Amino acid sequence: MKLHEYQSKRLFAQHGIPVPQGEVAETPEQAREIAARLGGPVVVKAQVLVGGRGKAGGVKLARTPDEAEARAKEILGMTIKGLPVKKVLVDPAADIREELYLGAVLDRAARRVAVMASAAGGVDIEEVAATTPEKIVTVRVDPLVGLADYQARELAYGIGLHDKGRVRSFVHIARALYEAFVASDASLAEINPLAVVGDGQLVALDGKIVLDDNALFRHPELADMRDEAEEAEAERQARVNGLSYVELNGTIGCMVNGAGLAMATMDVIKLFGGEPANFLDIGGGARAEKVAAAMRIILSDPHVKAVLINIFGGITRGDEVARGIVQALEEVRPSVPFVARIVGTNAEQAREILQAADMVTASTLAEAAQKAVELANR
Amino acid sequence: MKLHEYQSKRLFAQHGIPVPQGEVAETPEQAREIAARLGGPVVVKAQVLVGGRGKAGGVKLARTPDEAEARAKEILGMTIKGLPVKKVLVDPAADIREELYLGAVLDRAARRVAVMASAAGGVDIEEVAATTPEKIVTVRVDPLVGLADYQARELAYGIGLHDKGRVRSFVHIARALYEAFVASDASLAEINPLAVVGDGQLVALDGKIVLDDNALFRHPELADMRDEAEEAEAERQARVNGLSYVELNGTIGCMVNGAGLAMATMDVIKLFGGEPANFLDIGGGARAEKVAAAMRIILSDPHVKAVLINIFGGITRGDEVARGIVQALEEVRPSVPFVARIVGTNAEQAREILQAADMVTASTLAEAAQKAVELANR
Amino acid sequence: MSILVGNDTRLVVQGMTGREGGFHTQQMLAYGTQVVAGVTPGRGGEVAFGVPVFNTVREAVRETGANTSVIFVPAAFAADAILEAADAGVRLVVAITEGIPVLDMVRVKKFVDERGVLLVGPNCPGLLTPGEAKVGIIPGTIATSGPVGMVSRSGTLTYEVAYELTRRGIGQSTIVGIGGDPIPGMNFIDVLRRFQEDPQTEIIVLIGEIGGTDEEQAAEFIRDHVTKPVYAFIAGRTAPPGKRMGHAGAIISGGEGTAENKIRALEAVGVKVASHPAEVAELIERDIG
Amino acid sequence: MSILVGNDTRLVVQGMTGREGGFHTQQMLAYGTQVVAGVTPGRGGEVAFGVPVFNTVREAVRETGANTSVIFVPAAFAADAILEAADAGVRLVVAITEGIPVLDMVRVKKFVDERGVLLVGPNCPGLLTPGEAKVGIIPGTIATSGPVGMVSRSGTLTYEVAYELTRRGIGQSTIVGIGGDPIPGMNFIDVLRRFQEDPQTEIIVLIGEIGGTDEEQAAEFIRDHVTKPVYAFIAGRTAPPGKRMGHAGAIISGGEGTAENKIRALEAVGVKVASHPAEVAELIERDIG
Repeated sequence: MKLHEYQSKRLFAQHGIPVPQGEVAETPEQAREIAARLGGPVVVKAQVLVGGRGKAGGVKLARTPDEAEARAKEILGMTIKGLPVKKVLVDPAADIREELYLGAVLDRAARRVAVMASAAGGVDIEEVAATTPEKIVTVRVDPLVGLADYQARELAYGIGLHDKGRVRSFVHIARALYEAFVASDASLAEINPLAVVGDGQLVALDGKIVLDDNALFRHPELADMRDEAEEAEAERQARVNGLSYVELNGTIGCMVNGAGLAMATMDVIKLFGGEPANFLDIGGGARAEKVAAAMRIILSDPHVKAVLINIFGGITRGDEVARGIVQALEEVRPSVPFVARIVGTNAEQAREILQAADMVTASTLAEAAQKAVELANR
Repeated sequence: MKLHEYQSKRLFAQHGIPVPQGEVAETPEQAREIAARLGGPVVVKAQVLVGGRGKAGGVKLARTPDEAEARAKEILGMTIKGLPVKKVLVDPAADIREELYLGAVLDRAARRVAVMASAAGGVDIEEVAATTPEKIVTVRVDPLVGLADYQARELAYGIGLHDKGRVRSFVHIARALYEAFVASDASLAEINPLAVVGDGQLVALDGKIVLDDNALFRHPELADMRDEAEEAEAERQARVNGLSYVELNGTIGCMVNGAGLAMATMDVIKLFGGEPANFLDIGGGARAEKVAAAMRIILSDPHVKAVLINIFGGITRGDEVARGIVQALEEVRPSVPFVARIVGTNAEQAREILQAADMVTASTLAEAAQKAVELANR
Repeated sequence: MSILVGNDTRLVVQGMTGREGGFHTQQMLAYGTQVVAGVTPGRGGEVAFGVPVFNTVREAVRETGANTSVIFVPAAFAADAILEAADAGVRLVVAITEGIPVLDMVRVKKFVDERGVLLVGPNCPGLLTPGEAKVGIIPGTIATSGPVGMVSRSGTLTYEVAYELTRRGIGQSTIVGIGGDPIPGMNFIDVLRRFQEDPQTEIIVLIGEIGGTDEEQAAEFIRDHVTKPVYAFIAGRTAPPGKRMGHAGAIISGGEGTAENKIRALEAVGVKVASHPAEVAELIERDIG
Repeated sequence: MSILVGNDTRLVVQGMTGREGGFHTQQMLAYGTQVVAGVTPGRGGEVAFGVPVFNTVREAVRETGANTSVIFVPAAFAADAILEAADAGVRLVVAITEGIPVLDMVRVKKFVDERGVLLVGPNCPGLLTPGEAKVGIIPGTIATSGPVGMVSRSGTLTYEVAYELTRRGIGQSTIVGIGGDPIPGMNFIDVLRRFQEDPQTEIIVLIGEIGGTDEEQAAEFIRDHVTKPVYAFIAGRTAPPGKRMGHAGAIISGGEGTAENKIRALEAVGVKVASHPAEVAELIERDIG
């Protein structure tokens, strides 16, 4: 789960990281009031959960409250990468002298949290990593001791800081960032830029936190930060129904049990010239109501021209799954064609049940995919 | 540094351990008020930093506020093992059904924190450990993960708990105790008894915490809990002057540089028939003011009949140390005889300086001890 | 022969009296696995499915000589359950549970490694040595004993490939589901090493997916240490970057973890990578036929 | 020959520009120790006592090939300094600093052990290999090269014993002060093993004190693994229970850690225990005379 910039910065502030004293506005009038209260020039920043909002015109400077209102009006009317802007953050404009990068991320290969810093902040850090990796300094955190001061100093000196006070601030911020990361069960927490401003202080001008969905159960206050307005309706439905769903751009809806098999199903559709409309894992078992919810979610995508059901009957017997599907079909009554392929335990009976319900069936995934592609292209 | 029972229990309560809702009184009137406020019978408990106060009559039951006042008056007039009772804790009397023991302690051999539990609580746990060690269950905590729930359960089932709710409470309390231990940098934290009371709940009826003196610098709020009234004046002086001092029962004061050498000096005094009056390590170097402070502390003990100074001149040259001693002697002007033995670098010059100041000198520790014993026995 | 689980496996089931744990305990018993103990705190002294239940794993190990544990407890308590098993003296812990927070796994992984305990999973289907032992939830019906060692990050996708092999009469030595989490216990390399050393295993099948770099590291290991023929399938060629594909570990991020990279790395060291799941069995049948 | 430090020691001094660090750096240089680097955060690039100063130990190791570190930084920062040294690739860390919180040492000890780095101290005088290298604060004047390996929990008491040996013409191979804290890095056993293996060392002197059970464990080790003659002195026969005798580790508690226990354990395995410090040298002189 991603947090908004303003949410991330609040969380950073709770752990003692200096952030600008801005506030969030949902209307241009509120933006004006905040700008008036702050005094001086401000930055109006779209709060959307996608990257590249700067290039899209979602971040603008305003010299006066009037200007802040005007800029907020423009930005609140925008749609960035398909997401309408519902909130803006109004921050005091900073006198930026240098832009650093500081981030904590799970390093899967090292099985550790990695903390990274760079003097080349303010830009996309993945680009820095790809083009000039030597500009990024990384330390890996031993969970026994957490991020140690010496590691934070290695980062500070490694990116060329030398002023004693600045090194001390940086060490403090790096430790606070790691603490925020651990305390919130994040998988990513970054400050970009960590700016050196006019008076020489370090300030987190922008922040990004991605939380580990699996750990939300122990952070109800963070789970409450979820911005449902930013979530596509289908994704919300999937989440509520305990389904894994990712919308894609194709025309063939997929319903599969198991994440690996669901990806493989998408791949095979593509292999036979089709385009999958989604990833959807219904998980173990296949009770009718779950199948029905999955069907509704798939069919809510208007681009879907055909649906492929691919089920491996393992512990759950294939015939039971088939009956669940038939029951769900009766409930949902879809208008696009379905192709079903059930393999494994009692697959033959399953096939008979599905055929009796006038469903197109297939015995191999390849055959099923070919049939679905054919039906979708009609 | 030891904490009082009431301080320990407050600290436990901060970490979520159930404790009785008592309060501290410094006068019998306050004890009456507290008893009246609590309602029902109370226990009046002497707050002194020594063990065995129960046997000494420092813990008494009172049925009414009047009785509480009377009992408090008795106890506040007592001296337990040389320490006057300045405070009493007035706790509601508990309906005790069972008494358990739960403690966390540094296990030096394992280089871990050990958490121990026993169903034989309420008595001296060292006695239980000595006579029926099988009644104590111990787990050792891996600092990587802290006290894990499974370990707390092993303790609970290990001491024979089986009621589900009670096991859950015990696990909660054990974890809280470990957290309190770590958060306060304790070297010992124990609940004895952890009582099962009338309604089946677990309550920490008595508590004891010993803090790591070396960690007090990062816990100013705990350092402030030091009860200077409970500290002998000589110990307070030593602490303030950065000296290690322990009062003993003999007649020969000792001033030594280095803890091991100071103990050895005591041992050699004993070997030659004397009794050391104290342990005192003046640490590295030997500046005159530190030596003077040490002299004053030693001489504040009226039993001291002679003083033995034993200094190994290493990095600090012996002649410099001797000059520091002579300067301190001029300041303090002691009335008891001093024997000085300085060995190591420039020991010869040191001896000449001390002899010129009319001090008895010796070249070996054995000789010095013999002379001191002789002088003390005059 | 087999790896990790077999006739000598003496299994303790953590969470045996729960719904999932109970169901799969019966399945494992039916398969012939020696399930010697169950653990559910507070249920010690009971007997379920003919198996004694204990309050702690330590007690279960002491009383029954269990050497392997399988974990069905809910995600919130699963990390603690793994620690408990690792500290109680079993040699292998198989964690079926999905949804354990990843920072818990950072500590858990270090903890088990320090004690030399093997961990498979979490978020995995477990292991199956056909005809000997089933530890986890892999359906016994899909497999038969034979020369193919299988290791996979996925569940049903693995069943599919195994089933196709079995249908063609090609059996398996051991099927190991290492799970779909970002920080798994044993990884591909840990399992490949054991298949390379296992005399029964003649052919190895590796089933990977997007996310992380484990397949790339496996390719290096295969180049340097594996002499047996390796076949692979990698799921997720069509997965978009930045989206989690069901498994917590199946995500392409920062340009890392694409199926293309993994396929390229494997093919470069001589692994035959199938373009669809059923093709794995087809390729093997053709080569050994 | 010698153990732990010698002619091949390349030393980095952490906290070199502080008062204590500076003074003892000069002493170590004067003794002939190869001090190759100093570390003080924020002073990187400077030169002190002719030695280059770096901001981090990693940089110091990379630039100078330092293989040993000695730590003079204040207690509040010393645990971090040990971690830094252990992580930077030196093989031996000697922590002179007194007053490190003991719970910090629980983690630090595990951290260094995991990396196979040796730690001597904290709260110790360091090591001296007469004529070769001095790492710490042991005065060079008290020692001369010879056959006696010394290991001790104390500072000046050790100097006293070494001085007495030297005065009688009996030299030392290496003097190791393991320090007076409850959780030391290397313990008696770690050092005894090295003395037993060291060809120069013919006689071993162990100087213990009250607190803990390290001397008792050392006695067991001596019984099983040490063939060279061992002499000992144990300080604190007259120390009362429950009182900390200066050193954080010198405390009798719970009936554990008495001098009597330790002396009994050592004598039982053939160690000659002196009744006062000077007697150690007397006993040795008599035996080798």
